Amino acid sequence: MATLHVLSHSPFADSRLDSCLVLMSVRDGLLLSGDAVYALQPGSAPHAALRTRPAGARLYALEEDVRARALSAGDDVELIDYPRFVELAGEFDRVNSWL
Amino acid sequence: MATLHVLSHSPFADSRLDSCLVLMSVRDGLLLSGDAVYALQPGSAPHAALRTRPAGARLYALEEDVRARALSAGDDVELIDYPRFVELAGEFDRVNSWL
Amino acid sequence: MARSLLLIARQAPWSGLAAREALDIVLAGGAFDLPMAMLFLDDGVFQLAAAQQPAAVQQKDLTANLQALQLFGVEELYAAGRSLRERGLAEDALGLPVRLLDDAELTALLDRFDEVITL
Amino acid sequence: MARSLLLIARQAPWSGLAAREALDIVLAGGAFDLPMAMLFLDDGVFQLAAAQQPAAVQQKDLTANLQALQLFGVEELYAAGRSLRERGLAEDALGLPVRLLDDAELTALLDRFDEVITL
Amino acid sequence: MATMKFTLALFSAPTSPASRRALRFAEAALAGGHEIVRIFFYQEGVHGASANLVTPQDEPDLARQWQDFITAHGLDGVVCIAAALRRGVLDGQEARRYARPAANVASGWALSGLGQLHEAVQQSDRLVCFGGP
Amino acid sequence: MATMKFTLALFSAPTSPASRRALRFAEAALAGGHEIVRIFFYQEGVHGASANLVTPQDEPDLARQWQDFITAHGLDGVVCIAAALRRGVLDGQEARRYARPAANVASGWALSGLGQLHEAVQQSDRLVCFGGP
Repeated sequence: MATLHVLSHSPFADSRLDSCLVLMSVRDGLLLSGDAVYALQPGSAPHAALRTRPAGARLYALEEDVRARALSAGDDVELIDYPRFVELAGEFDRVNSWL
Repeated sequence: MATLHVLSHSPFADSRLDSCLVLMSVRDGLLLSGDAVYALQPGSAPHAALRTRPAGARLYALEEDVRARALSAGDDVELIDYPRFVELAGEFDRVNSWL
Repeated sequence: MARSLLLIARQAPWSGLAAREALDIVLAGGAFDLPMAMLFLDDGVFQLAAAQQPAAVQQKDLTANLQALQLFGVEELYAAGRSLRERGLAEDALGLPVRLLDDAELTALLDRFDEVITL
Repeated sequence: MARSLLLIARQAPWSGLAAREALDIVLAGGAFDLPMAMLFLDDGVFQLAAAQQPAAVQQKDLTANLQALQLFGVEELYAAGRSLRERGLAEDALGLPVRLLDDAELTALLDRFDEVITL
Repeated sequence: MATMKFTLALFSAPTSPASRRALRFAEAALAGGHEIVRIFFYQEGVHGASANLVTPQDEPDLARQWQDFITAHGLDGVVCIAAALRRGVLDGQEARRYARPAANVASGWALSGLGQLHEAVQQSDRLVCFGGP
Repeated sequence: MATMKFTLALFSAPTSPASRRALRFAEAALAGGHEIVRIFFYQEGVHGASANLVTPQDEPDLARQWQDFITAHGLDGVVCIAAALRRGVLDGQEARRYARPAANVASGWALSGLGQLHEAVQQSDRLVCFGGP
């Protein structure tokens, strides 16, 4: 596995998700946290954009942020807690937070 | 005249310009300041978006911000200084800064 | 006659103090019986979603403050239909009664107020 | 062997401290002879434009610090071709020599570094 | 243009170009013969009232410029107290009330509530807000 | 997973959810038996070292939680001195040096340079940055 990309900005207000998708490789992962979980909103442009990520690239979302916003995640999203976040930070070669 | 809209965020990183153009009326004005002056960059999507503003709506840009960024403005843009900014704030009925 | 103020709330609810502090402006104006209204635009419409659980991220529920608006005499609450549609939010998924406006109505709304603050 | 760091600069140059403070990370690493590189992405490419006059807004010229990178041993400077094109910036309008990368090269670049900071 | 009464509101920290634009606007307004009813500092703008900011000598010190400007013209500079407390900007009274070691508000500023913004707007012809980058 | 050495860097103020996420990550890292080489506070993150932040009683006090966490685990909490000065976060030494009335850095924190970030990264397996909203 290569890079775990971490987003926290709303994909509706901000261009980070688009740029992240350009940089991602098939071995990368994408973790949605904070307002970035709004990308899970069905029927929206960011939700469609998420599906353009390289085949094989995994998708994670911080469970507490999804719950806080009354969203739900599809089968292709692994909902994680902080212990799992720590684990992923070790499993991937590097963590790239889009600050 | 109605509302003077003031933008200062980069239109490449941010959705404020798009939303502002939706809200603008023919009697409104749009003042680009700070990074919002990057919308004057020819050949870019924000530059094309500026031209979709309602016919009659005036376009202003803070001259110092244009100069700092080595940009140039077309004939349809009035470059202004702070005294003129103050004057416009009085000429329009209200000032709507997109904070 | 008192000068009227429209607050345009563009911020998602749980990303820091922005949404709360915007709302506080309106609540403070309501306490003075000033003519105030709120328009939820862009990510601001996420403030209206039902069944949110901010306790999951240790935040206080903004919804209680939003519902207090009417008690403070702030009865004009609007949302941009365009912003809801872009975000896949249905009108019946909202937890607060607001009037949806189309683009032309948004433009007209601004013209009715003496001042606007967009946050 | 020293761990290498790629700094991805996404911020326009004159909108506060962000661009300067990102660059300071690289300059500090260069001072320790650490393997460092910079990628200018999104609005970060505006940092590279020639003939800027930040004195017009009373800011110090970042360009001098950018040009100091090579003195500090930071010789790998890249920019995303996509970001330049989106912003209507031509390669010959740049004031600093950088290597332009296409999308596939961007992905490959990240994989070469131990750590990444994107600001 | 007839003489106008302005209320200014600043939402960004003094490290932001928005703070400088607000100050230049305020200077131009007074120079043009207009009146500034009040300048209200909210959100990150409250950092402008801190006496602790240390700006490198070759850069404009916006916090100091704001203080000098407000003092020189006897203006009403009000900092939102709720926003200031959350961000660690305290005057002597608040520092004592909350048992904090350090009052860091510069002289010339008053901490008060959001009502001061509304009151000023009611006495003004225009509210002009500055914020963002 | 093998035991990892983490360097954490925080770029947002304690009023931002990013600050809370960084703290929860740090807690989970220690609970998982990993090591935290250093926590580096940069940009708006420097406000986390201020002893002056006053958070309403019914909300989590992140600045206090950070201080308690760092003290309880004997961690190395470093605040970038250049970023702190510009934002008005001063310890006793800097307050004296620049003749400011108030030192507002809480105990447990060290003001130092960006070299401390690089040094920590060199001793770690992973750098994890937290920032934004």
